Amino acid sequence: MIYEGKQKIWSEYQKEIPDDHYFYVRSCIRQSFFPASEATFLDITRNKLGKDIFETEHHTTCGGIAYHSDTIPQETVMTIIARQFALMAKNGYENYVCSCITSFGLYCETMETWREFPELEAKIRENLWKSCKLEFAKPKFLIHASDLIYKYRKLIAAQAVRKLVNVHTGEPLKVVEHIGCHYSKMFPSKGVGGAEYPYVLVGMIEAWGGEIVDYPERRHCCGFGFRQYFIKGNRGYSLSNTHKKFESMEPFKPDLIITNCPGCPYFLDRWQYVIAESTGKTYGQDGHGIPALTYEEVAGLVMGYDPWDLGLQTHQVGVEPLLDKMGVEYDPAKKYLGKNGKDIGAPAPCSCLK
Amino acid sequence: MGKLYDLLMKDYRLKEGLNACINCGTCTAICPAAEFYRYDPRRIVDIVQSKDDEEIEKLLKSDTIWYCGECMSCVTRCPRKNAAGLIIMSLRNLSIELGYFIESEKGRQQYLLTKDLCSNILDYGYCVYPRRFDYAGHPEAGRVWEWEEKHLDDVFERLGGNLDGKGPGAMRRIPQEDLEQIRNIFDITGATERMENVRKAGEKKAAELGMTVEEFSEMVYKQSDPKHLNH
Amino acid sequence: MTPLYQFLAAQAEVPEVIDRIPSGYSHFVIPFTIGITFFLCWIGVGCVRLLAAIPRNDRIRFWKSLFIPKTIVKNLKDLFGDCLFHLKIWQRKPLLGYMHSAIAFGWFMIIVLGHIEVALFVPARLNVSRGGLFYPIFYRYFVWMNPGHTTLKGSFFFFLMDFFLLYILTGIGLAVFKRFRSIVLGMRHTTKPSLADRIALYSLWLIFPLRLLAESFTADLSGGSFLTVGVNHFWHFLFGDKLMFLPFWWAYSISLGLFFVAMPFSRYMHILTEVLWILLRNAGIKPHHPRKGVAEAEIYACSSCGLCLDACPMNVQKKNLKYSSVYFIRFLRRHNEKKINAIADKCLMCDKCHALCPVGVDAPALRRAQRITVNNSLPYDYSYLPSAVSAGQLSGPGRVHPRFAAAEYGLSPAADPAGAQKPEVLYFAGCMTHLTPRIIKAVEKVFKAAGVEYAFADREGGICCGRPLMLAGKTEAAAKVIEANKKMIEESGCTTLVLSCPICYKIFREEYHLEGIKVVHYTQFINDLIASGRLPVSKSDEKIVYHDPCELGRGCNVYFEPRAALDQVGTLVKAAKEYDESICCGGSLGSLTLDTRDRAKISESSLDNLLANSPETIVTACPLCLKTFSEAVSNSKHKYIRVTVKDFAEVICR
Amino acid sequence: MVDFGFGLVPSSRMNLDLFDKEKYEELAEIEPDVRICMACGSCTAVCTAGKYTRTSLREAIEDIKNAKPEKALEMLRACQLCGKCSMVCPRGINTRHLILSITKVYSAK
Amino acid sequence: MKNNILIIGGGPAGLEASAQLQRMGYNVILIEKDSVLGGHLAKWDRLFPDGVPADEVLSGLIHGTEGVKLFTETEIRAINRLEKSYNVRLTNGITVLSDAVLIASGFDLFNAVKKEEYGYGIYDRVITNADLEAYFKNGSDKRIDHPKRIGFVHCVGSRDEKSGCRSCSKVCCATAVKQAIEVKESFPDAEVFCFYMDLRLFGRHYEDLYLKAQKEYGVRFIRGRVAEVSENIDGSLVIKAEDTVASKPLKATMDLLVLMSGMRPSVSGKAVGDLLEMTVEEDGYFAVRSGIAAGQRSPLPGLFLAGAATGPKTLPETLADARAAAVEIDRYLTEIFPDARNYKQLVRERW
Repeated sequence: MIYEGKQKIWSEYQKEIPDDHYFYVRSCIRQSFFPASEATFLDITRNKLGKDIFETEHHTTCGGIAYHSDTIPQETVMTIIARQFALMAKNGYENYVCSCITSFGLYCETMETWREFPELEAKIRENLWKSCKLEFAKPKFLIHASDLIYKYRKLIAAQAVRKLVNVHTGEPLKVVEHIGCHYSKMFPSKGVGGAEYPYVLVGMIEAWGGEIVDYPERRHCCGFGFRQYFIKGNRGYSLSNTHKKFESMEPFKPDLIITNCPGCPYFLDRWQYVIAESTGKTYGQDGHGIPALTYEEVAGLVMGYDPWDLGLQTHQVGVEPLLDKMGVEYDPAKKYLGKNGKDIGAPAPCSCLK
Repeated sequence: MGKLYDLLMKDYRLKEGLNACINCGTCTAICPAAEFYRYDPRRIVDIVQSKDDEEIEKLLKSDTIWYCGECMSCVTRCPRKNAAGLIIMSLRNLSIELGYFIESEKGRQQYLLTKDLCSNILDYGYCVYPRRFDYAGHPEAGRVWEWEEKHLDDVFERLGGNLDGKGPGAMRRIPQEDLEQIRNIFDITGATERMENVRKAGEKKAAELGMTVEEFSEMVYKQSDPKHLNH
Repeated sequence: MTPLYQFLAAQAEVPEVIDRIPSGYSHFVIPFTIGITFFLCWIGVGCVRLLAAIPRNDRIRFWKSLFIPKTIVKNLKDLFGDCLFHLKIWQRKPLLGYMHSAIAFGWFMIIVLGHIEVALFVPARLNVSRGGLFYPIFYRYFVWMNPGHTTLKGSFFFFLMDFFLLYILTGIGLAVFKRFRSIVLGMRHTTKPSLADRIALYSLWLIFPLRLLAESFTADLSGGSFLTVGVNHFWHFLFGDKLMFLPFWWAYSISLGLFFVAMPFSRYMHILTEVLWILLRNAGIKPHHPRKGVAEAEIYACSSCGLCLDACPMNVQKKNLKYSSVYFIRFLRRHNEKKINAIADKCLMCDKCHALCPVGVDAPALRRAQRITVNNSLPYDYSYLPSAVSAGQLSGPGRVHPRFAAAEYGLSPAADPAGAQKPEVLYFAGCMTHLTPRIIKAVEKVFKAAGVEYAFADREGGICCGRPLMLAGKTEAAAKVIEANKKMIEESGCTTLVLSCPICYKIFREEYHLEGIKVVHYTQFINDLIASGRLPVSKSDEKIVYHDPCELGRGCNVYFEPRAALDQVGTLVKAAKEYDESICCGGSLGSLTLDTRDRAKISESSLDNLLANSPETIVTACPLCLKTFSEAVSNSKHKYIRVTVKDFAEVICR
Repeated sequence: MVDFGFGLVPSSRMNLDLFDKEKYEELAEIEPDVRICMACGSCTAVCTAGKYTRTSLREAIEDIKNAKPEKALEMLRACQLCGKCSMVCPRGINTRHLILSITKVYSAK
Repeated sequence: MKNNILIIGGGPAGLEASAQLQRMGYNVILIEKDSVLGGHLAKWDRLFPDGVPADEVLSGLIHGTEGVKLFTETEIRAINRLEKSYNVRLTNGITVLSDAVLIASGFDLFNAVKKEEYGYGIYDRVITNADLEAYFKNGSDKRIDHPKRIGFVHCVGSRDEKSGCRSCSKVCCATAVKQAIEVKESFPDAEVFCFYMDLRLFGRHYEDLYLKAQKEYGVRFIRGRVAEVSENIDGSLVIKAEDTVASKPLKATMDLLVLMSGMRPSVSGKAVGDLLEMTVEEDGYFAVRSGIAAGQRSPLPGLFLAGAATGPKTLPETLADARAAAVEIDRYLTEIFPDARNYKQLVRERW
C-alpha cells in the first residue's frame, strides 16, 4: 500500500465545510439505538468546540428508510425533505448538518435531481405549499455530521485526554473504518476523500493516533439493504454481507471499527452476535468481538467521556477489551445502571460471544 | 412496444439512471445482492433498455427486482453513468403502482413494509421507533436490546435521550401539527393512496390464499424460498 | 566311382521308394520338431482359450454352424477363396494377389502333396510315434528313390512338388521385391514389421530357397523333377560327386523351426487364425469386446497386408499412417492401451478398411467396441427426451401429430379430427439436415412435385437419431434416444419413413426395428418415384459426379439408386475411386479426435478424387458431406472454382 | 446455538482462486481446443439438447474455467453428441471430443 | 523558393511526415518538446501484431528525416497568423515563417491514478501497460516479482464516461493480448487473465494474435470490466468483476495487475492548439475538416493534422496518416498557396 498515492487522491476530494451556524437534523436509527452518540455530538460541537448548532423539535424523519424500502413515492420523500429545508430557512440557517447517511445521500440526490430537472423542484415547491403552507430554501452547504467532526478532528485531538493507542504496548490501535454507502458512492465529490478512499474517518483516526487498516472488503456494504433487513425472511442477505466483511478483515486483527452511518454500527455489532451465536465464530481476541463504534463514541472516548455516558453498553459486542487497551478507566458495576444509579438489571449473557 | 417502458420513463430515477448500458458487468461485480441472490443487475438494466414490454412485465412480477439492497454501490463504478439502483427503484415503483408486486414472494413483502414504515412516520414522525422495534420480532437485536426494550425510558434518560418528551432531543415526541403536515404531504404526493392500494392488494392476496391477514403477515414476514439463493 | 543311383538302378526288384535311413530320424529334424510342437501347442491352447472367451450362446451357435450345409459351403468357399487364393487381393491388386496366393496356396499344396506321397509310399511313417510330425516334411531326406522303378505316379508327384516349390519361390521372390519396392505392387504404403515379424519374415523367405537347396542336393538319391534334379546336376557339375547335403537340411529345419516359433508372435499367425475367424464370422458371431473372444480371432486374422493403409482417408497425411487399422490391430495384439485408445478415437469410421480387407476384418467395429470400453461409463441424463419428442403430443383418432398437420400437406386433422388421415410417408430430416436447410427445401419440393402426401416429423427440430452416440461408444445412451424416436415414429402411424441423412438411415435400418414401417433413404425413395413415373425429370448434359457417402454406400450398401436417379437428370462421370472405394469427405462424425486441419486435408483429397473426370457438379446425398464439401470448395483453392456442390434432391428437382 | 429464523447464505461469487489448474491442463492435454473457445454461443444456439434443457457447451466451458466443473458435468449430461455444435463452431473446436473429454477428466475422482 | 513547413511533434507521425515532405523538396522544421524523438514509441519495447522491436521502427523513421531541421526540447512560444503563413516563435529563440503547419502532437496515456478503484499508485502491484513495456525494455521493476497470476484490465480510461472518455482507444486490446503473451513468455508458470468488455481486434493478424494467446499461451479471456481492486494482507490483489458471459460475479487473487491505459488527447498538444485557435471536439481531439474526405486538414487553412492528434490510431494508421498529410500539404502548397490573387477564393473552394 502506497500512502502517498492515497494522499494524492484525498487532496482531490476536499469539500467545503462551513465554520459555524449549523442546522442539525437527527437520524431515526441513531436516535433509536445510539441516542448518546447524537447527544455527545451536540455536546462536543456546542460545548467543546463552541459552535452554534441548532435543533428544532419540529423536524421529522426525512423518510429515507421508507423511501429506500420503496414504500413511499419519490415525490413524498422530496416534499418531506423540502419541509426540513423550510424549517432550516425559517430558523435562519443555511448550513444543513444531518446525522444520518441515508438522509445525507437522499438530500444530495434530491438536490442533484432538482438541478437536472427544475420542473420537479417546482412541483415539490407546490406540493409543500399545498400541504404545509411552507416555502423552502435549499441549504448553502449540505454536510454530514461526520464531516463536522472531521473538520474539527485536530481541535478535538488537542483537547483529547488519550489517543487511539494501546497503552500497554505503545502501539497505535488498528482501526477499521466503515463508511455508509450513501455517503459518497453516489456522488464521490460530496464526500471527504471521495468514494474509493474516503478520508472522513481516516482523517479522524490519523488525528487521534490510530493506525488505519485497509482490508479487501472495506468498501463493501454492511448489508442493511432496508427491506433486506426489515423482513425476517431476507435477513440472511444482510447477515451474509457483514459476514463477508468480517471474514475479509479477520487476518488484519483490527482492534476497533469506526463507522459514520447510523445503521452500520448496529449491523456490524449485532451480526457479530448472530454469527457467534449461530456458528460459534468470533472475530476479536479470545472469543470477544470487534467493537463497532460510531465516530461520536470514538471522539467521546479520546476526549475522556465516561464510556457508559457514551452508551457503549448498548453495543452487544463488549467494549471492555478496547477500553483496557486504551487505558480508559471505567466502573464495570455502573455499566447497566439507569439514571442516577438506578438498578435496572442487566442483559442476559450470550452463550458464545463474550 | 414500450408501453411499460414509457411508464418507467416518467420516473425521474430512470431518467437519471439509464444511459445506454454496455453490459460491462461492473455493477454485478460489486453488487452485494448479486453475491447472495440469484441476481444480476446488469441483466435488469439490459432488459429495461431493450424496451421489451413482455420482458419488463415479467420483471415487474418477479422476485428479481426485490433483491437489491439499494446500497447504490453500483452507481460509483458504472462507466456509462448508469445507476442500476435507481433503475431498480423505478421498476419497484411501477410494480407497486400496477399491483404486480403482490405476485412474487419478495414483492409481497411491500405489504408489511408499507404498513409498518408508513405508520411509524405518520404516527411518530420517525421511520424507526424503538417502542415498535420488538425483541421478539428481532432476536438478532441481541440480549442488550432485550434488556433495553424492558427499560426504554430509563436507558434513554441515562443516555441523554428524550423519549416521547417535549422539545428537541433524541426520540422526542414530535408535535402534532408537524405530524399533520406530514400526513398532508402523504395525501398530496400519493403516499396515502399507495398505502391504501398496497393494503388492499395484500388483503386480497391473503383472501386468495385463504389466510387471515395475520396469517398472511406472518407468512410474508418469515417466508424465504431457497430458490432465491445460489447453491 | 559309380553314383549310388546308378548302382541301385540295377536292382529292379527293390520297391520304388525305400527308407534310406531305417530309424526315420536324423538330428537335424530337432529344430523343426521343436518349432512345430511349440506352434501346435500354442494354437491348440489359443483356440480353446478363444472359444472359451466367447459367450456360451455364441459358442453353441458356432459349433452348430459347422454342420449347417449352407455355412459349410460358404466356409469352404471363403477358406479357399480368402485364405489360399486370396481372391480379394487378386481383384484389387493382381500381382499382390499372385504373391499371396503363391505362398499360401503353394505351401498348402506342398504340405498336402507331401503327406499324400508319404501315405502312398511309406504309409507307416504317418504315425506320429514313428516321426509323423516331421517325416512328411523331410520326406526327401529319408527316402531312396529307386531310379529304375520310377513310375508315372512317382514322376507325377515329383513334378507337382517341384512345380509348387517353384510357384512358391516366385511368390517369395515377389515378396522380397515388395519389401524393397512396394509401389510396384500397387501399394503406396506398407506396414513396418516388428521384431517377431522380421524373424518370421526372414525365416519364411529362407524356408523355400533352403528347401530347394536341400532337396536338390539329395535329388540324386531321393529323386525329383525338373527343378530339383536340374539343380542337382548343376551341383554335380560344380562340386563333383561328393555333395555335403546335411548342412542344408539343417538349415532348412532351422528356418522352419524359427518360423514356427516366431509365427505366433508375428503377423503370419494370420495364416491360421484366419481360418478360425472365417468360421466364426460365417457363424454370425459379432465381437463384444475389442480384444476378447471373437475379436481375438479377428485381430489375429489380420495379415498386416497393409491394404487398409492406402484405403484409409486419413493417410493423405503421412503422419496419420499410424492411425490405420493395421496398426490398431497390432496395438490390440500388444495390449498397448494408450495407443489403442488414441487410434480408436481418431478413426472416421468410414468403413473403407473393412470393405477392402482381404480377410474381412471389421476394424471399425473393433474401434467402436474399444470406444465402448472407455466411454460406456459416462453419465447421461435423458429424462427430457420423452417430452422433447412428444412436445406437440399425438392426438385424436387419426393420431396425426399436430405438427404434421399443416394445411399445405392436405391434412386437416384439426378441423376434422375424425377424418384425419395417417400420413403414409413420414419424413425425418435429422439434426444435420437442419443445419443444411437447402436439403429440406429440395426434398419438400420433390415431394410436392411428385404429389407425395407426407408428414414432417421434425420440422421444428427433433432429437438425435442415436448414431453419433453409437459411434462414440455410448450404446446405452443411444438406446434411450432410439427408444424416444421410435415411439414418436410408431405413433405417427406412417408406413414409410424417409430419411435424408445417411447417418440416421443406417441406425434406423439397423437398430430401430420399426415393425411394418419401410425405412428408406431419400435417394431410394426418389429413385422409386422416378421409376414409377410419379416424378417427372428431364435429362440435361450437366456433368455430374456422385459421391458415395460412407454411411450410405459402405454403411448401407446403397450404390445403385442414387446413380440410377442421377442418370435421368444429367451425365454421370466417374470419380477416380467410387462405390466401396469412395473417399470419406472428412466431415464424418465417426472421428472423435481428428482436428479441423486434418479434416480439411481429407476433404481436399476426397474432392480431388471426385474431380478426376472434370465434372461440373458434385452431388452427394448426405448433409454432412454437403456441408463439408461446400465449405471446402469455397474455402480457397482455385482448382475448385468451377465446381458446385449440390444435394441429390436439389439436382433431381431443379 | 440460537436459531434466529435465518442464517448465512451461500455466496454465488465465482472464485477463480479455486480453479484447478492441473485438472484443466490435463483436459487441455487431451483436447487443446478447450483453450480457444471465444464464447460466441453458436454451439448453444444449435444445440439439440439445449432446446429442451439448459445445456450449453459454451457455459460448460465457462464453468470449467470458473472453477465450477460440477455444473459443467451436470449440464453435459443431456448431450446427445449429435455434433451440430462442431459443425457451427467458428473456431473449429472438436466439440464432441471436448464434451467426452470434460466428462472423462472431471468425472474421475 | 522552398516553402517552410513547421511540424509540431517528433513522434512517429511527425517523423514520417517530415521525411516525406523533405523528399518532396520542402524545407522542413520539426520541433519536439522532449529531448528524444519518437514519442511513446521510444518507450515501447515491441509492437503488435508480430513483435517487431520498437527501436527498429523508430530508428528507421529517424533515419528518414535526414536533412530535416530538428529542434528537440523546443516548444512554441507564440504564433501569429499572417495572411497566408504563420509566424512562429520557438522557445529556443528561433522564429520561423512557415507556409504550412502540421500538428502531430500525438496523445497522452490516460493517467491510471484517476481510475481510483484500481488503486494504481496505491497498491504495490498494480502497474500500467507503459510500466510493463518499460519492464520489458529495461528488465527490472520492483513491483514485478515472479508473479503467479497476472491480470490485464482492458479499457482503463477508455469507453468510460466517468473518466471522461467515451471512445475506444483502439490499440489497447491488441497491446493487452501482445503483453499477455510476452508476460507469459517471461513467466511461463503464470496464469494470465484478460478482462475485457469487447475484444476489438480489428486489424490484420490481430485475431491470429488472440488465437495464439489462447491456444499456445493459455491466456484466459473474461468478458467483464474489473469493478474493484483491493489489497490482501500479503500484498496480493483481489479483483472483482462479473463474468458477463456466465452472468455471475467473480473474484480472483492476482500477483500483478496491468492496467491498459488508453489514449487521451495530448495536453501539450492542446496548448499548441489553443495558440492556433484550433477547435477540439467533445472528445478532446482536434477537429478535422472532414473525418472521411479530409482527415488531415484542420478547419483552418494551412493547418494540417496527423496521427493521434485527431484520435486514437494504431502505428501503421499513424504513419499512413502522416504520409497522407504530406500529400495534402504538398497539394496545398503547389495548388492553392502560390496563387496570391485567388488565394482566398481557392481556400474557400478547395480547403
